[in-house]
Amino acid sequence: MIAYRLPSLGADMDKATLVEWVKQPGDKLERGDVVAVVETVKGAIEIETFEEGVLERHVVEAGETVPVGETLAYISTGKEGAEESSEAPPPISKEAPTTKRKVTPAARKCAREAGVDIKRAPAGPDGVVDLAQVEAMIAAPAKPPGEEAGETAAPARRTKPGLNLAAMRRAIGAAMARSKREIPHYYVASSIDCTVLKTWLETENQKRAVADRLLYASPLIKAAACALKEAPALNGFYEEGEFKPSSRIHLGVATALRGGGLIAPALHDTDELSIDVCMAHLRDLVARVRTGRIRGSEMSDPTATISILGDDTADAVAPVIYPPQVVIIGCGAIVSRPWVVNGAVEPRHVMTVTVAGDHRASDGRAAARFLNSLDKFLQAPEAL
Amino acid sequence: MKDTYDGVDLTAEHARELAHQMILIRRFEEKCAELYGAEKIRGFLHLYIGEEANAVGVMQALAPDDNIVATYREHGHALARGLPASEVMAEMYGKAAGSSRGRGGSMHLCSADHRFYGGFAIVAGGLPLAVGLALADKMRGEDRVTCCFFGEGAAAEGEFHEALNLAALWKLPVLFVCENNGYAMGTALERSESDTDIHRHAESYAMEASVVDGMDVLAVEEATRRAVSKIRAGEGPYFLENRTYRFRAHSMFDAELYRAREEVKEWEKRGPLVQFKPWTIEKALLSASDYEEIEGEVAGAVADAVAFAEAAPWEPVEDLLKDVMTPAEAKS
Amino acid sequence: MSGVRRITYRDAVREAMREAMQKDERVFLMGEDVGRYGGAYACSKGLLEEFGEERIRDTPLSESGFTGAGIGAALGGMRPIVEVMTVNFSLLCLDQIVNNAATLRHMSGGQFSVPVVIRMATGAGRQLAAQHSHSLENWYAHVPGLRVVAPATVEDARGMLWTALQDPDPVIIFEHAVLYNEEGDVAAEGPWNVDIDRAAIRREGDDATIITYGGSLQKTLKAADALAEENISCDVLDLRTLRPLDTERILASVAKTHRAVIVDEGWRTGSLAGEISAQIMEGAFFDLDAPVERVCTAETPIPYARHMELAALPSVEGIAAAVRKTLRR
Amino acid sequence: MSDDELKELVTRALFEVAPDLEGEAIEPEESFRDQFEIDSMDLLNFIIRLHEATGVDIPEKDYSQLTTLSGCVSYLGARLKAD
Repeated sequence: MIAYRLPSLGADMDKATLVEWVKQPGDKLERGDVVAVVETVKGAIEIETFEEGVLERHVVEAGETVPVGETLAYISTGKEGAEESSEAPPPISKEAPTTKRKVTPAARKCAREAGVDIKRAPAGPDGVVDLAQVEAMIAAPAKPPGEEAGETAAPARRTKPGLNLAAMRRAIGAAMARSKREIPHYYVASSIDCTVLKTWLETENQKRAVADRLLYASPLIKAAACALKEAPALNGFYEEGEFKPSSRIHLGVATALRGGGLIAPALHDTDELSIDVCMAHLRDLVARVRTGRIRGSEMSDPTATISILGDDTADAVAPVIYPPQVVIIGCGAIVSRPWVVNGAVEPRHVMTVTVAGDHRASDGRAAARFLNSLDKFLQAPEAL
Repeated sequence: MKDTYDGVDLTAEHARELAHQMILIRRFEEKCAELYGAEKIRGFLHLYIGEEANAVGVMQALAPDDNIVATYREHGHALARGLPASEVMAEMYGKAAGSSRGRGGSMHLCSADHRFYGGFAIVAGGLPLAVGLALADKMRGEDRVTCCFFGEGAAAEGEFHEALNLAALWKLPVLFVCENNGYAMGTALERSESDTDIHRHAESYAMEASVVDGMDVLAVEEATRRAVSKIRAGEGPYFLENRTYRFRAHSMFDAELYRAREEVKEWEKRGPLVQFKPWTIEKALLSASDYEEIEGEVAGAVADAVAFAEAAPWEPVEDLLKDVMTPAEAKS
Repeated sequence: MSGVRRITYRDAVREAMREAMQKDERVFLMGEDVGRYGGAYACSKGLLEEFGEERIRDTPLSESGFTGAGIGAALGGMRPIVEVMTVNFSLLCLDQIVNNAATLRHMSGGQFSVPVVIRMATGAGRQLAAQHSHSLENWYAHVPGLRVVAPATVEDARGMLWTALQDPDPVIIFEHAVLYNEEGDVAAEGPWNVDIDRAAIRREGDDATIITYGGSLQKTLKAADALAEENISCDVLDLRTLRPLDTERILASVAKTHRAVIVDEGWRTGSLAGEISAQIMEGAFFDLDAPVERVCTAETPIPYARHMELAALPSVEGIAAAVRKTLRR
Repeated sequence: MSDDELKELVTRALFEVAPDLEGEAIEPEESFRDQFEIDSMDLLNFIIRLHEATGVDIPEKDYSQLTTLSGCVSYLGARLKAD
């Protein structure tokens, strides 16, 4: 018998409220099975078990709030040290298949793209970790729009999203205050001519069926990720008094929740994604944010964040950095502006991009370098 | 037919043997045509009906130890060489008791005991092989003749030229027997050969050649005996052109658009049995009742062969890869 | 929707040759028994009467001779269709095809062109035993300088010849012997010519990709039908061209389904299936969710007996089992 | 398809995109953006739903006509009659 404890899901997460038990006493557990849904400041998150066995009994009930590490339930694993359980452990067949664990390339790729740790994926009886296993582990993402929403993998788990908006607002407020207090923000902005981007997008979308059309956010995010590569001082975390640059780029996309509240889940290895894959992830991400179904892993490690105000909003935005990140990129609306082109003034579609940086980790020159390469990338959208 | 044939002992017993073999081939093949219709025999089936005198006549002049290389029209040659009718029929059925364990079928009858190296389905494919067999015998000092059968169609193949040249160049003990039945599948001889006198090809390799009436079994035996004695005397290869005719289609798929019915009728009048039977009766070698007796024996043999083939087992699928390569334990 | 006609594969081949000869006087047909006999598979029946002996040329049994002559005539400005009765006999003219037809353009520094089309029947399945049952498409698909196609449908049999004849380079067309009696639809009116560059998806599916060509297409589609009942949906990809392979489409399908089974009547070792499997490994490795499976002919000379021949050849059940294996079912 | 059926279809498509709006009354003349903070991504998902439900292919230049409930109903009604 072992205790199943509330796992930590993020650097600044100290407790959570149990929303719903997915596994009931007596249910069999496989490695990677989702056991419960908990409400955290960042939204409803599914927590899973890495032990195989049977769920004996719940300790914490729905609605209770418990700190990280608190025992939520007991699992009988049938392994040694199970002296409390009376009946004999199920006989483990002598020649337990010691098949070597084999992960298929497709499974590895899927895990990498979804930003989950492949080591957490359960292997099948033949020791093989394939696509199906990884996808099961990731928990069925909300069906892409157009399919019956009701048909998620486990109808029983379809609950009204347990988003407690008030708690959400409080949490964001606390984080912002801490960010403002501790992070010496500096701001560097520049206006970028997005006419090439807009025309490329229009011609591209004409060629595409409705379901494959692109929004400018997708090439913009990809361009930003590529620009971050050329400004490494902006991509990473500031922890225990020092800046730790990140070799990989997981760009968090600030996504507004209706009725207030802001989540910035990450697109993993954003610089390596094609625009189409980026768009697909974006749509999937937004759909899941709307339904409150966000994977634990996505919340925990964006290496930088971008906030896109979108059309008919405001010209510029200087957002607040999400600790422990060291940058947030604010993109204003694309508006028509007089613009000097080879000496003559003509109307161009212009967007104001503001880099809010953490002065402990970088300075204006790094931000300026970022803005210049972002501009460069946005002038050749087809190459992204 | 002539009155006498050099080197051929015209005894009643010999005449009976020739008659028996030709009738066996004829009835055996008629049965095959019937069994093909009943889908017992599948794939290709090339009948020898009309040409029986060639195989029977030539085999008489060969020793049991000589080598035989034949073509896909080989039932007559196999039976005349002594392969049991039951094993040949079982092979036609594809049974494991067949002469090639059911793997070769009608075109690839093989028997090591009879030094019958099989039918070859690629036209002229057997000729270089026969030259090789003769080369081995010559190098090992064996007093053996390799007899290679082929049709006049083979004369147009490159291998025909290359094989004849090698045999002549190295004076190898090969008897080339060209069964010229006038048609290479659907193409008449005059439409495929600039010079339709096939045996004259041999002159360009300084190889002795002669033509023989392929419808007269005794003439064939006579010519073969003369040729074989020259070969055994070390005079090098010999080329025999047997002028003959097949009464049936090239194979079971053939609508015979390429020849007229009358032509077939004409040749049937000169068929090997049509000539041999009255000749032997007139020479008082055989009587009409002898022929009835022979027909009875043959009918029994063919019926036994069919029964044997019907009852014989199929090869087990597990043996699919058996004998692709020589098994390890068999390697000396 | 213009009307369609239902004809046999054999009719399609004949119509294609007839149309080619009507449209281009440089085109002529040469091969064993193509004239009087009407073709070993009756594909040229009636052509001798229409076009005469000059353009429908019966040849002696001299494969190397007349194939070489066909290559020479192409070199000399004609557009010959050489019918080598079956791939089994083509071994006799392999030298002419590989050393002359495939090589001349390159070896002459681009001066000479060999616009010859060589048609061959291929494949086993009719109990013709080892020497008449070969499937050696991969030998020719190995040779740079050749284009190799395998029309698996009546429509392709009708449409590929004209395109092949326009090609300045030698094109080998493999017609599987079991297909001649197959019936299929072709457009009532022309033009009938089809491309010889792209593979075709004959059936859509997401769970696995089955790649095949020529005479194996029908048994592959039957396997896909059987699998559909176990709700396994397969992309069935008909290669159509064996050289050059339409690698792009192969990889696109495998990227979608993550699983690949290749059905090839050649012997497994050194097969076309081996080449395709390597290309998948090179181009779609990260999309593979299971090893690529190959369903090929057992490595033995084709036996005569029916049950042995069937055991040797790729079977519907063998294909289905291979797909299930990729799905670990 | 009648206007009522179209209205039902559009509403269902909207709630599928934004499940947290389920059951809210929709002001037919007011833009979705103002009523429900629908952003461009939601709008795209919404239009894909309309396309799949009605089969009408909606070019990008027509998006502006689909920002209100009544706009959608009249646009789709016209397009369905036309095709």
